[in-house]
Amino acid sequence: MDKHGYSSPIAEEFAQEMVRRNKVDRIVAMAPVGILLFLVALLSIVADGFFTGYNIQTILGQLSIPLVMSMGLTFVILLAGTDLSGEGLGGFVGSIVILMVLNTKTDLDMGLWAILIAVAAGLVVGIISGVIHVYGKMPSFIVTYAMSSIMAGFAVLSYRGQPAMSKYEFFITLSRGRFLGIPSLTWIALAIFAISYVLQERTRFGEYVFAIGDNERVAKNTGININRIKILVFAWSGLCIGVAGVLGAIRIGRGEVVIGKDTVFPAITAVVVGGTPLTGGRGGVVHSLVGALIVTIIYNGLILLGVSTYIQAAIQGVIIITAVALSVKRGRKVVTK
Amino acid sequence: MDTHPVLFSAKGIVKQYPGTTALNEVELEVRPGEVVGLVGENGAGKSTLLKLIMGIEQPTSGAMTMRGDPYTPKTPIEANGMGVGMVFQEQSLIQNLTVGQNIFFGLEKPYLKYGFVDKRRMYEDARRILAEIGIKRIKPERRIRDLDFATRQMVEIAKVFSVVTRRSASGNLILLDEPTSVLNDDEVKNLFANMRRMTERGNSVIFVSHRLDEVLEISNRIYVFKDGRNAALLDEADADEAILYEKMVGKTASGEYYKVDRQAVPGDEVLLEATDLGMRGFFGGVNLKVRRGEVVGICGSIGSGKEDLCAVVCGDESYSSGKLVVNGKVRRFSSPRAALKAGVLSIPKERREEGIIAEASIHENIAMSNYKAFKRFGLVSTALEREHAKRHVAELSIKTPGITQSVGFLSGGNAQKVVFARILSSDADVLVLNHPTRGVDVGAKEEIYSLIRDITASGKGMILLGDTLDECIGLASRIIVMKDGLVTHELDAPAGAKPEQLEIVKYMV
Amino acid sequence: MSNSAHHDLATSGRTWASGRSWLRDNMSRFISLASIVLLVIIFTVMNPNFLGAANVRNLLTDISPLLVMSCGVALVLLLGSIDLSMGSIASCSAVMLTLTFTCAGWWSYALIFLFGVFAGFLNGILHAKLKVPSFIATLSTQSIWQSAAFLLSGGQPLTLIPKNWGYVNWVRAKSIGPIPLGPIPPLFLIGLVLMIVYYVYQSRTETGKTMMALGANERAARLIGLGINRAKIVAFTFSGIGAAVAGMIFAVKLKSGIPTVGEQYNLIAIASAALGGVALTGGRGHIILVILGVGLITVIQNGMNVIAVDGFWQQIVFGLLVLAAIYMNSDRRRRDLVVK
Amino acid sequence: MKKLFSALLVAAFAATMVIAAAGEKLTIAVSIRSMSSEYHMQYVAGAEAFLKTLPPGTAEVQVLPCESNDDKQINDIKALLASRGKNVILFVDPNNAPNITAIAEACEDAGVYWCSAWNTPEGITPFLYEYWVHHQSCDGVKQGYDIAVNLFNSFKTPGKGKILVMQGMLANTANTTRMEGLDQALKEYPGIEVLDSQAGDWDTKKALNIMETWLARYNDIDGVWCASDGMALGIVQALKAKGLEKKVGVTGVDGVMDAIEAVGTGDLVCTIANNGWMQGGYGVAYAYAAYTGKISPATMTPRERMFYTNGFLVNAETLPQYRKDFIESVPVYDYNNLDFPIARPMEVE
Repeated sequence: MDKHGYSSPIAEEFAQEMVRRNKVDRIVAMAPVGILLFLVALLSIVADGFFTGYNIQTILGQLSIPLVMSMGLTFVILLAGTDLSGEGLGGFVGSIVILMVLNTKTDLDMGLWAILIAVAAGLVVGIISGVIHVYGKMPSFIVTYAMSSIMAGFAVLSYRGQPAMSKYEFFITLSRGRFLGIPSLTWIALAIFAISYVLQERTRFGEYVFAIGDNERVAKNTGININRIKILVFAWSGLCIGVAGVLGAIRIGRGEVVIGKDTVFPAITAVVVGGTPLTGGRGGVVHSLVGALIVTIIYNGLILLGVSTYIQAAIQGVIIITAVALSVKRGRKVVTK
Repeated sequence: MDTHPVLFSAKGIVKQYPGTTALNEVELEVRPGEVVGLVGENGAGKSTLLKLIMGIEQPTSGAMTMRGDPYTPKTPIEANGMGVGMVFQEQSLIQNLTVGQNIFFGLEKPYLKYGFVDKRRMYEDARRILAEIGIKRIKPERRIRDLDFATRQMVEIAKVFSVVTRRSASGNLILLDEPTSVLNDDEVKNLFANMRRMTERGNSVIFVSHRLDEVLEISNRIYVFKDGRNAALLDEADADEAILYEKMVGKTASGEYYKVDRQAVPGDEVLLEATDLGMRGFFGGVNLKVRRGEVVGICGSIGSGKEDLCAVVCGDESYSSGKLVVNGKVRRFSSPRAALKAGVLSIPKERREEGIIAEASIHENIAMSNYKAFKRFGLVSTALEREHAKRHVAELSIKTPGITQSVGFLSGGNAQKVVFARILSSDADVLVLNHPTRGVDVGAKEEIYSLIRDITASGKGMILLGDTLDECIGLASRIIVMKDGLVTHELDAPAGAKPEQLEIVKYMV
Repeated sequence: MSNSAHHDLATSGRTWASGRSWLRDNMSRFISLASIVLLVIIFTVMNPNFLGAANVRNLLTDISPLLVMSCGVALVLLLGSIDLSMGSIASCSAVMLTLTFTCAGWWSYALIFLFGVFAGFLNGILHAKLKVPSFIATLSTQSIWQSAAFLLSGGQPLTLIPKNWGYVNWVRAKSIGPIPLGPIPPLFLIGLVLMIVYYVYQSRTETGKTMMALGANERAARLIGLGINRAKIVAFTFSGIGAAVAGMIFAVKLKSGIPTVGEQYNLIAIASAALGGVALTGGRGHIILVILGVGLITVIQNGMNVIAVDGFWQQIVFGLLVLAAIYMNSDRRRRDLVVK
Repeated sequence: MKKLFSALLVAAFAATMVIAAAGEKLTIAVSIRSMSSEYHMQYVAGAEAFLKTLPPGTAEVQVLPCESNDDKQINDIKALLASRGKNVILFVDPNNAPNITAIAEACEDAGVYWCSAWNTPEGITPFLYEYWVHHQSCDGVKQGYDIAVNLFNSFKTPGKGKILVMQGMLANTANTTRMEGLDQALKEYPGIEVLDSQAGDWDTKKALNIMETWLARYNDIDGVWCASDGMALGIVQALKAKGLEKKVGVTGVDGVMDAIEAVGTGDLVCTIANNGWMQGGYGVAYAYAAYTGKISPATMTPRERMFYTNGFLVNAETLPQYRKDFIESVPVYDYNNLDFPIARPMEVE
């Protein structure tokens, strides 16, 4: 036995190796925050108008929809699943919420009830997707892809090609309101973030999501009802999409299917760039907040720099692949799909 | 205090897997407040018995009783409910959750208020449980992935102690399967102190370990298993390492079983040579030569570094020090494929995860290591594959409805034969066999031994990690003994003068 | 995105239900064939012209771009990975083909083919060598090639100028030299040839078989000594080629070089491959059956116009039929197969 | 056989969604980008208005939405032609101009009369084809020019100021033609400075995000040249959030209901009502006339086969007139007078 009480020098080397590997993992886990700070610093110098009070408010405002979407998606990706239903479902919820409040088309005026019903619709569709995925044993990729197409169809059907304009005072104040300098819609998004954080850290549901994502065998042995958890995860994702749809409708004051367009892939990118791998088990909602900030700031920064429209997409692609490449494990035996 | 004379008993326990009998009429008894040691070689059935007690699997026949009444657990949760808990060999903790969350994983009900977990109370109880077994320095808020291996093991043990004593503070049974392999000296002392604290309160422990000195130090009574049968039951007073070795190994299997007569005399051409080979944190200073027709047996217990040595030789890992020379050239393999090109190929230990592609058919699996041999005009011809596979299925008498059968369908023994057929079809001349007969029925074992003899007779060299010490000695012409990453002994094992197991065991353990 | 190859089967130690497994194993294959036949019958009952020579020619023409893309992405799906850059590679190819005709004439087809090889190879290197998850790698190269398409086209939708029509009129040929083609359009032959080449490559060559093996169990494939990185890079290269050929088909068929022509095709191609029985978690599926998935999607989209499904309901019906088809194709016999 | 039964069920469900199956009844097909585009839905309304003028039961309107997918548009059209034989006429707004050749060839093979709207690539005209009845368009370039000039003159010092440019979808025909008009106007108004140009992909949400970001960078903006009503409404929302509405002029194109209201309230400087109802109605009327033999493409004058239709520039002054003509009283078109929609012929070299 050597002085540390290890059975041989080899065992001590092993212990040191473990400590080193832990340190590396911790640095890699912090990479997204580093990238975020780097982007903010770089853009503050290079892009004039970036670090102004108004632009920060703009960024926070534009953050609301990708952040809410990424909250639901984080839990889905933690289970190594996917939810593509956002495009159609977000459009559907956005369309019907405007039709139900005071608007230019229908004579309904259900006020706050409209928001509840619309978000509940998102929740229900999420549950349906979860049930089909779990009991139909069908890949979540295809189920949610088909669900998106179905809900997009119902969205356009709801206003039959003539979108309604909102005349609901509360929505107008919400879309322009500020509280402590932060736009009200962003407060709603932060509320969803807070709920997601509590769900992840404080509830048994959150624990079981990590357990299933990390090691489904142990979760099964401990007698957890895996199917129920999976359906709840898709339900929560549906609810988040519902909220995002309502926020989208409030922001543009109109109810049309375009509210959901191009919202899913930026949200998935935010979750992955934030540090939740697509194979699940690691990461969480805090990581996704950082990811959502990165994605929003890249988009905002490129416009402030007046970058030519043609190459904006390319620059976004390069930044995202660099961010992920920095925080990826490269051991020989590491399997990346 | 449950004062039933026998806490736990198992009688006439038989456990059969397709083609192999892991346990054969085994019986074991545990009295309240006692530590029962359980020793035996790899594959003697120790872990299988623990799985039956934990309800992970059900015995084929035989009966178990707990505190006098019949005990037939179907799931680990049922076993926990009856006061039986087990620390698994491979980690069963959730990396991303905290220590507190892991200890109470699946048992959050008392801390739940409308689905919300009262973390403060949970962490307080966790801190109490950890303190109870003498662990002060682990904070329940820390995530498992931030802890080192030894601490994780301590958390596992704390978790089992807490799960087991939920029913009542005494009359429980705790199963420990090789808990000390990652612990250092004072961590082992701490574990023993906790075991004694548990037994003083009327609970019992079954302690499985390959470190005989530890077993002797802590156990009241020691069962010795051999080949799935009771070999001996010794009281702590009249047991010592020598007797245990002797009971563990029993009589060396007959030379005929290992086809010793057909053991080839090694040629002098050196196929593979390692000088001062080392891999930081796993093993170091290994020197070995593999000549044509030679079988180099490597013996050592779990964590001795023998498996990591195999991984380096077959290109699955890279080495950090020393030199590896294959067919005269210094090599540093970037992948198993590079090793195969240089003529080195391995039979992995975990057959299902590492040796076969379960969905692929038999003939596809066999051809996978040497597609060149089955190509016609650049395309792999299925006809050639099938014809070659038919020959191997006949030669190795693989029991299968047809060669297009997915290998996932076959029994352990037959799947292993398919792996051997793949090795034979490849033109590798240095083979690394990692526990080739693990989980294979006795009949198939003998066929594999004669197969090994044929292979060496055809001039190939071999590094063998024997499933049992007996097998190592029987097959190998040269033996290297490793312990905790270092080579502790080296000796020849010619056909005529096979060394005694006792001679080797003392360097292993 | 959804594809860690998590085969409980391999670790659970239990073998499949034995017995007449071959029939049950291939049952799902016949189901997707049956569902096509069923839909065709229903559409023909409602409008006999559905199976008229003209519409069969339409169906086969519509199948070809989707078929070459789906076969390409099927190889990537076999690995357990995903390719989201096909749409942009196709758009870029369409733009480049329209431009290069003026200077390179018939050689343009070869040049764009090489572009497909390069674009796919780049995806393979980023994923296999840099170990970036394929979802992110291909999502990033998608935006890179989309920008390239805008830059090359100068932000204009390009027209194939009549002077170059000579290079594309073969599309409307009714025969190849002496051999009459009947209802079979030349584009479909291209799709068929590519599918057969991909099928033979995947099932008959070492690298092709490695794709399937590593999709089923990458750890074992590596220890068996198969070329893992090579198989991944080749799979992505073939997917790039498929996307480029699809882009060329769009350009030739529409006589235009639209920089956003391929945008919608990423998810449809993956859905078609999945409907053709290719598992999204890798290791299971046959390239030759991808045509069933593509055929099903094309029949649905074509049929909805033939039987005049109301414009508002087309997206809803499309989603429902995809769900029904996937439900029938899913493997519910093996309880232990984990579906992500 | 449970599985086959479920497939049957779903397919039957799809079948019930269907209006009457094919028969001798004439199908009036309208191929548009998407049902979610208000302006394209005006075409459909126009076609349905024309349908009412026909004896009941002679025809039905079928909409072919291609969801901005060029290949799907041609596939949908060819599927329709193959399934309807001769009993179909077609009105198409091509997703992108260059695709028109393929559409022309398909209709030529099927012997189906059809009309097109908006843009054709140069060198491709109805005269080359027997069944291509006419090509009509509002003058995209002129519209881009008109709204630009209107915007410039609405500034405090007319003809001088700083503007931002909100394009539609990059490399999309409708966008490139309107941008050409803007460039012409900018040449004539040197006093106008373009601060930046971005693409909003015809998406209200994206336009709003871009405008918000612009407002962070530029604070002395006089106007925003915006290529569509949908995006313009998004820009107005961003301006309202910063209390700048009405202070910054915004233009739009399409004449969507809410945009017309916005011109009324002063949020928008102007928009152009392309009068999709008239375009759709007369597009179908011409095709129907050719189908019934009333007119024959071969004998039609160049003026009838390629002409511009008038868009209606709606700004503060012309709004009352527009309201009276188009909103209070929905215009009733006499589809027999085929000359009505022709503003002026297109110059063809």
